[in-house]
Amino acid sequence: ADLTIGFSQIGSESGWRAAETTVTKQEAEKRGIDLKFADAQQKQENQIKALRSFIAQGVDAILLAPVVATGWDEVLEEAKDAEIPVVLLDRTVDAPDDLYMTAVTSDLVHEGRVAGKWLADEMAGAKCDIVELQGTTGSSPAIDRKKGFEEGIAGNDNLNIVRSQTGDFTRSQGKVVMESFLKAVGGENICALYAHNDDMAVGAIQAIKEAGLKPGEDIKIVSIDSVPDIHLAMANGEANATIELTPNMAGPALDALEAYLADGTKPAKWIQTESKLYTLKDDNMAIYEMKKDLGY
Amino acid sequence: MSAHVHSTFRRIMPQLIILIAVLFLNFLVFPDFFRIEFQHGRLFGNLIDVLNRGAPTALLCIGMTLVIATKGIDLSVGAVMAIAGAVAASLVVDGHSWQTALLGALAVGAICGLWNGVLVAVLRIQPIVATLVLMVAGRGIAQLVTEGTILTFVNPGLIHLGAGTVIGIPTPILIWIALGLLVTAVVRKTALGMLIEAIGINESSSRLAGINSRVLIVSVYLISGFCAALAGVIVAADIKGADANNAGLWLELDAILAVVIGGNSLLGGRFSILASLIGALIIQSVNSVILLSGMPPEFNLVIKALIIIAILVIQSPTVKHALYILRASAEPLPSDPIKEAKESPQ
Amino acid sequence: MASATEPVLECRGISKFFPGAIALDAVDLTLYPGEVHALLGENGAGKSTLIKCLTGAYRRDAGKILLDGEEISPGSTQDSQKLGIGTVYQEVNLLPNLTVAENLFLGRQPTRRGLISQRKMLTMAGDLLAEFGLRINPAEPLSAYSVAVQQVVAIARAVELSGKVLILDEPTASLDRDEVQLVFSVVEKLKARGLAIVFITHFLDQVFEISDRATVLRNGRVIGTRELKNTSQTEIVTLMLGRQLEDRIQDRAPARTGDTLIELKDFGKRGVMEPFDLTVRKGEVVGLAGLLGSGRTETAGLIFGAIQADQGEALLEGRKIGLGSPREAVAHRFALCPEDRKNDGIVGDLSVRENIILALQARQGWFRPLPKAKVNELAEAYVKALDIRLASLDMPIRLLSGGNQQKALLARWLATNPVFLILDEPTRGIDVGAHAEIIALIEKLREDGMALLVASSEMEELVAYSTRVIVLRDRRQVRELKGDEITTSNIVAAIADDTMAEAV
Amino acid sequence: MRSTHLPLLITIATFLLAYTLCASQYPAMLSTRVVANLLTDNAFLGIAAVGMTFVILSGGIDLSVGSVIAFTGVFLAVILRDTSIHPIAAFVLVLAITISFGAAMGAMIHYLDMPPFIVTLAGMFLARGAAYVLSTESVPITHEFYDTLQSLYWKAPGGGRFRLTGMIMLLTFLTGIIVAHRTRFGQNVYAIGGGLSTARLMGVPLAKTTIGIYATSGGLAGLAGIIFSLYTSAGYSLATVGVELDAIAAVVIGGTLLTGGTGFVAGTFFGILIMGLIQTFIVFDGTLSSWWTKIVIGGLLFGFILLQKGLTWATTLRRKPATEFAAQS
Ligand SMILES: Nc1ncnc2c1ncn2[C@@H]1O[C@H](COP(=O)(O)OP(=O)(O)OP(=O)(O)O)[C@@H](O)[C@H]1O
Ligand SMILES: Nc1ncnc2c1ncn2[C@@H]1O[C@H](COP(=O)(O)OP(=O)(O)OP(=O)(O)O)[C@@H](O)[C@H]1O
Ligand SMILES: [Mg+2]
Ligand SMILES: [Mg+2]
Repeated sequence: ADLTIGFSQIGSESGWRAAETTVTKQEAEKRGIDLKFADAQQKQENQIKALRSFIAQGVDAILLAPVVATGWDEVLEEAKDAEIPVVLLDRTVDAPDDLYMTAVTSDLVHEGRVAGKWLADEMAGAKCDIVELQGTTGSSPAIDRKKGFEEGIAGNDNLNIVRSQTGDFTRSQGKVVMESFLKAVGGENICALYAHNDDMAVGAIQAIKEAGLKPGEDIKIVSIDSVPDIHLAMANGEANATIELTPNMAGPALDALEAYLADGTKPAKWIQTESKLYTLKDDNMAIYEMKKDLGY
Repeated sequence: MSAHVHSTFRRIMPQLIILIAVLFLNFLVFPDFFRIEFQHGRLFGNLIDVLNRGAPTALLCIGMTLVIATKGIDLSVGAVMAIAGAVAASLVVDGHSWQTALLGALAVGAICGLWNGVLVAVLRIQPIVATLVLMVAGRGIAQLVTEGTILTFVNPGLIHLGAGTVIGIPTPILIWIALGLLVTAVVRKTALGMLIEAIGINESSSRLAGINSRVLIVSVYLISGFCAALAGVIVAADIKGADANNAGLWLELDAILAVVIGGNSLLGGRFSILASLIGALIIQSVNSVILLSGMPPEFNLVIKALIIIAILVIQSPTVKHALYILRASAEPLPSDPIKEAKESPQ
Repeated sequence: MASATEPVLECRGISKFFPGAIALDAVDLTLYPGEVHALLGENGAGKSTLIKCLTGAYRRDAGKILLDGEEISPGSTQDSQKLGIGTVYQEVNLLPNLTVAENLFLGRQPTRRGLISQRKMLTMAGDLLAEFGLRINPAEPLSAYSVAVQQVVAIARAVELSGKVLILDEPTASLDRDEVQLVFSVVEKLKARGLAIVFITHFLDQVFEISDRATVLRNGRVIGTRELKNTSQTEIVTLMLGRQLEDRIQDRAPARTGDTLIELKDFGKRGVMEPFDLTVRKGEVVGLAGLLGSGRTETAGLIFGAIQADQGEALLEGRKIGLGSPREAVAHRFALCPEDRKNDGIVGDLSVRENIILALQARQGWFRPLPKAKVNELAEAYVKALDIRLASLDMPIRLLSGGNQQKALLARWLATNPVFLILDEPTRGIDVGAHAEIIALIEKLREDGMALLVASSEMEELVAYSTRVIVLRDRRQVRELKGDEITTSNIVAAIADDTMAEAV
Repeated sequence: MRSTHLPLLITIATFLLAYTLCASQYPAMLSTRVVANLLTDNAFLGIAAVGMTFVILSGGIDLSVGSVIAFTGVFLAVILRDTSIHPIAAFVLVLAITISFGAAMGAMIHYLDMPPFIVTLAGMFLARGAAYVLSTESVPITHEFYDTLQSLYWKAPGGGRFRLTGMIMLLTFLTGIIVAHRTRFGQNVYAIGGGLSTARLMGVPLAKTTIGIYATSGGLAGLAGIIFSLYTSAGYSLATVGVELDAIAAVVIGGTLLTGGTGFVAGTFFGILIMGLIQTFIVFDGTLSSWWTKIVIGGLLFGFILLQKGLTWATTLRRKPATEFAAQS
């Protein structure tokens, strides 16, 4: 029989998320699944409403990309009562784990740690003052990626975060905040930039160039997501490293769901996606070409 | 003429004083604040950043001042920025010249303004709701154009509008100053300014005096859409990409705030574009204080809110009146016409 | 009569300053219970300001107010209401969005177990209004009724509020004779009950009809208080103006009417005004007479395009023209001085200067600003010609007194040098002196060859300047009076005749 | 019935019509689940919208509600995490804070003569900023009292759960209706909305009423915040961004004029239901992309405004000659 699956997406606030939506739709189509898509415009209440509507509609399963970790117990319980399996995408929730079937996510803290480790290795003990572009204040990627990075560089006294300010995950704020860093700290005193996502890094690269410095050389740049534009920058030597957050969370999620619905196999509670590190050693131009049509 | 300069100066005096105070605050948190250097072919310094980063708000508040003068409000400017940026980007990505892209974006902005204007002036829908429609839907339209992605482009002509310089001065600065001067000149050297004020104060009377209020109201929304489009192009050009979701997000609130800090009444009537522009610079200077202070970002909003409340309280009619009394206690005029008139219903 | 008793209300040395103007200068006013006290004076003399200082709407700058011998200092109108001072302010100040009953009882609604009892309120409202001869549905929003009805409601509300003092600031300006009589009968009743009543008006006949004493203000000072029994109208006028009002020579230069200027055929709008024909010649003043709601204002609005006609055609000097909007009318050099000056006339926050040139500028177009010198010259000339009292041309027009606003509006339209001038209640709220001047002005404009259409509720006035009078009733033209036929009694008869005809 | 009740009837009719249309396309929309969801999911919005109705009736606007809701949630979560006070005490405390916050804004509006738009805009920044300062992370609430409250629901046949929060919203609306129409405070709100200077001359206590209005709105936003924290068992400083615009839209769709003076609290209730219905319909449809969702919401908003406009127009046209002259500033 045809499967109907509801997908509650946070919104389309970044290129990465748009890509995730595209990929999810593609995956569903590939498998002949009827995907009900609900965009929550970045609001949790809309996601809860969407979930409840899915339940009322009697879908076979629900994919949920939760905007925030807390606050899902009640509605997940309702889904459980209605015997609708829920799979979490790209972020997990703070609810008892019997309320959802599985979570397909990367480990946000791990991503930050990879970035920190990479920088620590790259500097190899040389003194380095780091500036940090945080994500939207209060969002879980911003909190976890900050935490992971700090863990990653812990124990290296040569590495210091000298400034940290939010760039709201956007290119333009990334650029604006980087401009002020360059003035407040002095471009020559900044050795590396860590950005919580690639978009902010792309904006910051422009600010660095406009200040007459060479991004990637004068200031090392490491960021997270692996969106096409950062690979382009890396191909030009203007950025140094990115950690991939795959937009294909739906693939493994739907695999697990299909298996469960077919014969009741329960998947593991956490399907972790790879947080792959890309550096200048990779063929960034090829990656760019491959990714650029994914809807980023 | 000199009387005219004098009265303009008196009008913008409070805003100037506040601007200087906030700039001084910047100086306190960052002593190099006023240093400007010439580096790599461009002026480089925090003061330049304030002028440059203030460009989108400044452009928005030119149109917004006129809209507010007619007793209206335009909540859609942020969304229109996103649409215009998306249109410009998609045009150059499709291989058109930057001139075509700019014109296309401005035309789309003007159309958005026209839509708002018709809703307000012809269908008589209250401005807040009328423009709320485009505020909600506009970002969707922009994403429709970019298909949800950040549409990046490499066209140097277009990029120059946002990130380039002319004789060392960042282009956005020149654009907003030029447009500000142009619009001010147009409304003040012609009768437009007075007629717009008349509509804002009493539309019924103005119409009976033979003023074509509908066309004028549509025009101010059109200008607002145009300004928003220009701001949208600059913002997109600045980051070499159209970010439909985030471009101009909540910037309408900054623009309205700038107009109010500029001492213009939200109830319409008398307006000063110059004062609004200074208002925009004040807001940008406040942002600058936050960035330069190095405080953790969770304090950003509280700091901004407190500074703004302080500014607004100082500017409120009641406090102004009290100051006026203080200042005038030596002079024979015992009360302020503005305050007294507020008490009078007639 | 009342001199033996103690005064209810006493004002001593009240002063109020406005920038550039001393509105009140040590004003004394004494009110005795059971008297109607008229407060008289030219436009801008300070009458309304005195009232507002009394009721706490304005903060006074000096002086004392004694109520029953005790000093009071109302800080807001709420305070004065609590003290038993009920007031009708100069413009109707009621809330159009509330029902009539809610307006009447705002702040004093009858409650039952803490909640407002609508039913009780409606009954009470019905009873109260019946006393004033109004039989309207008090559950309807106030905006459903005409200005006149609203005025009566405002009076009723103030009467209810006035335990001791009732203040009426030009309450009769938009009422016709019957309604005025009703108001007066209520005033008589209250007077018998021992209330003190302050009555402001520019109609001297009404003053003498109802008042016991009168205090005259000029330029913010008390000129004198008189027992009206022993005083003549001339004396009062002389006190007010500081000079004698010359008797106007009644026999006018015979109407030397010129060519037909404007011709309306079958002009009208469904539901607003029945189609009518109207011809106005150059050098002619056509008067519009009728009762309240007879359609005078609508006629004026239709001709000026303020209300869009849905049938008929208009010819200007034989050529067909469109009158779709005021803008078109202004382009054809029409002018309309509207009845509701607060809402349709002044642009409050603009300066007097800008208000005067507004229509001229609108006609010139957006991109041809009038040169500064010309603007000043025009404004100054009209301020002088119409004797507009102001502190400065730069002051916002809303700060002028009511009558002076009216004159400034007249100036606005004269500045456009119109060929056809429509005046709707041109003398409403205008003092006796200015009244005479405006009538003279109308005469002069006519002699200069302008065509005028004047709607007015004052029949004497119509008789004074009209060369032709059209009588309206129920939004229809019913009679036309020419030459010697134009007398007050004929106009009244025309209205009454028709009533009779209808009744048959 | 007053002719002014017409917009209210029209809103109700629109809702019923729209619901019928939706149900004819997706019969599952008739299930008790959908009905219960409409109440539960919109409970916090509805409560905030009651406050917003009073503000808008008085001719003002309150942009701070979304931030106040978020602040309330964070405050509760933090205080329940860090101290051992009982949630009820915490509720009282937070309501006291939000009421004073609203009252302070009202006082600024009245005494400093500042436009509500700007005062509440600053309030919006301040409340959200305060939430950030308390905690940027989302803080879960684990107190068992919350579990007790959440377990209070009536499960209707068909699976719909009618929860306590939905009932609180209904109760708030009822109280709101009574306060608006049957108390002096309510009448004074309408009076201020009808014309500030006129209301002043008629002796309406402006200071008391204005402060009361914004305190009400602040308090109801606080209550909405409590409901929201029950709804999500957490406090999150980024929650409910832009809810003020949803509330304003609901009030407007409910037939209240933004210029103040005319409208009904009951209308807002149906405004909320209509907005909820739109969202439910979009989810049931499930084919709209992110951007079409926005465009459709905007379009429907426009449709409702136009409908309302058309109806008002049709009704005023009937009595135009009467209203034209009485129009007051
Ligand atoms: N708020 C104000 N600011 C400055 N001047 C004012 C203000 N209010 C009134 N005035 C001036 O005070 C004077 C007295 O005005 P007021 O309204 O009391 O006159 P009035 O006697 O009621 O005249 P009218 O018969 O025309 O109504 C006028 O010269 C007017 O211009
Ligand atoms: N039958 C009616 N019921 C209620 N209001 C009416 C009625 N007829 C007329 N009115 C109102 O009376 C007011 C005056 O009407 P209109 O302007 O046509 O008369 P007018 O002769 O110009 O009177 P005015 O002396 O007030 O200028 C208007 O507000 C009109 O709507
Ligand atoms: Mg007066
Ligand atoms: Mg009339």
